Amino acid sequence: MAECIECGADVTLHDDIEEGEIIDCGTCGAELEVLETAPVVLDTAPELEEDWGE
Amino acid sequence: MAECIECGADVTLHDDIEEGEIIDCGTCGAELEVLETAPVVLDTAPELEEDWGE
Amino acid sequence: MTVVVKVGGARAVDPKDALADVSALIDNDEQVVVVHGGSTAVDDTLEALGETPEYVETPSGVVGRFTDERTMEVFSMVLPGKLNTDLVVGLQNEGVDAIGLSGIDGQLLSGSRKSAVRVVEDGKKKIRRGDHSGRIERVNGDLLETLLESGYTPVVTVPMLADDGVAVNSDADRAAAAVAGALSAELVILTDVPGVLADVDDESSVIERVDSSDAYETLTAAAEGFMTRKVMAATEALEDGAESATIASANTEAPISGALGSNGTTIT
Amino acid sequence: MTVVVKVGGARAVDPKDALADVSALIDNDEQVVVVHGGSTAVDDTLEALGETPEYVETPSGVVGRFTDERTMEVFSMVLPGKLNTDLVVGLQNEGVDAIGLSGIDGQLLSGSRKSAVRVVEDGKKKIRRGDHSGRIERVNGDLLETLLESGYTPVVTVPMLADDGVAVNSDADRAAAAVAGALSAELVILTDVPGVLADVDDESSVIERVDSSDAYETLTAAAEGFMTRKVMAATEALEDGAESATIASANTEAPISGALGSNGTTIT
Ligand SMILES: [Zn+2]
Ligand SMILES: [Zn+2]
Repeated sequence: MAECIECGADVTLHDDIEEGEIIDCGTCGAELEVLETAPVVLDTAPELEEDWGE
Repeated sequence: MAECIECGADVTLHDDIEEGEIIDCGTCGAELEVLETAPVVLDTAPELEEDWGE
Repeated sequence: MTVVVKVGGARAVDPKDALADVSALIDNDEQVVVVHGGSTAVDDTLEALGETPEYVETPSGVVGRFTDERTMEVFSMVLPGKLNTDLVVGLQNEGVDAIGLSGIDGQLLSGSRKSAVRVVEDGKKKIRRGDHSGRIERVNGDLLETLLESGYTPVVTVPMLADDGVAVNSDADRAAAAVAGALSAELVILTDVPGVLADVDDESSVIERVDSSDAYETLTAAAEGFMTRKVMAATEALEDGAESATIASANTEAPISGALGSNGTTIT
Repeated sequence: MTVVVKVGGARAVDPKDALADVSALIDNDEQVVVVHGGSTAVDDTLEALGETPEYVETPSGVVGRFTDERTMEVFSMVLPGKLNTDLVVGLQNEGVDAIGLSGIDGQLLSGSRKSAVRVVEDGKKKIRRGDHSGRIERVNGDLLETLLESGYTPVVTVPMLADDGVAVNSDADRAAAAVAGALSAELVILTDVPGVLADVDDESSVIERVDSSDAYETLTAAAEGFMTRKVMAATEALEDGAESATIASANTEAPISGALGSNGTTIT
């Protein structure tokens, strides 16, 4: 369990959560990036433009 | 056995002669390079300046 | 007129005819800038060093290279190192006074860093950080013009210099497009097919001229796979100020002259 | 005045202070050309690729590298590739608009090929062919002057272009000497000792000024080991037209300014 930093709701985490993974908040729909796993630290996932030629 | 290409004398070769090896002619003193080993082909060994900074 | 020619990259493309053609163009008083990539050569060297090239998939399904610090180092070894040296020696032997440059040199190619990328791994969305990748936003055209006016032929490759002061990877077709735009040049992108094909199974179905918005729509509809990227690079070149952009085969006798003539797909 | 500074090579030498000092000199309206080697970095990469660097002994007992085609390829990867990129990025981050060049680019460093070398192996005299080595006989000073006048700082390394049109290895100290001669510059060779020592065990015994033939004899008698080569490179620079040649430590705060001041061994 962790707290959504956007709306404060509890966010359910699966067991094998990984650094860098993006979790959707079930309450407000925000995309949250897992910055650390032990303990879990979440931050709003950055919007990253997808470019065609990299 | 091979023939000195400088003076025509016979040159004695040891058994494990190698390509690139330099043989001195016992008769005229010429330096002979072994170009091939089977059969042996000799040529005058090039003078090569030795440089300090290579 | 200045010609910017993008060579190489794919294993199927031999630059020898292109280099002789650069020499012929220069004898004809054209100014030429050569741009090259070499992603497969980077992978070969990574493997020779016992490392595995890493490719990631983006949320929209595009597969691209993830360039960590070590991969970036190998990029520098292979592109400004081995391939620039090979191409410059090849051109010197054709009588062309070539000079190899990367995007770092004189800040030739610079722009924003993209260090984080969204990927999909095992069905999970993730953020991967530490990518050495960037978007070319500025070209030092003065440097290229100084060299061209002094009689030199620049041979340009990535990396580019990112705004955070780090050498990063960028697409070589787009680098060629940015250079062609900055020099208001004619861009020729050489590849291993004769142009953009109306029917991908018929090599004689090359779309020759694209000079209207209708023709451009036909073109983008026909381009598939890697050709989509070449068409997008050509489009960027024109948007940036290039005179024309041609996608043509490297595997003909005078591939650049041919592309400036009637060969390949020319967009204006 | 133009300053040609030879950096790096040895693992004990960190170029960071030298790069900051290049920036300070340029702010002070000096023109600077950086020349670098990197033989140990080449050996590291050869080993990472699973290959063994080859050294041969000449009849007079000098040990030198034998540079076969593959080793030459690794030279290009490491020197114009990795090390030029690292140094140019480092200088760009110090505010210096650097451009990396090898001796191939614009035929910057050219001269005769030496493909055959006499060696001694297991007591046998042999001729080894296929060495990729050469002697710098010409420097394209116009190219360096064009870049310097346009505000760029050239970063130069080997290979050189041999007269048979092949990229070959050459000693980096001598490359720096040839460049300094061509530009009538002040040459600074940075190394990991404070200069030529009168007593090799006493770091305070630096021979400071060499401006007479007597002093030069004292100098050559005192120089031992790798320092002999540095003194010979310095001598070549002066014979080729350099204003002065200084051998000094890289491991001080402003190593180039210090060498142009009173640090190190200065030969005129
Ligand atoms: Zn929420
Ligand atoms: Zn004889």
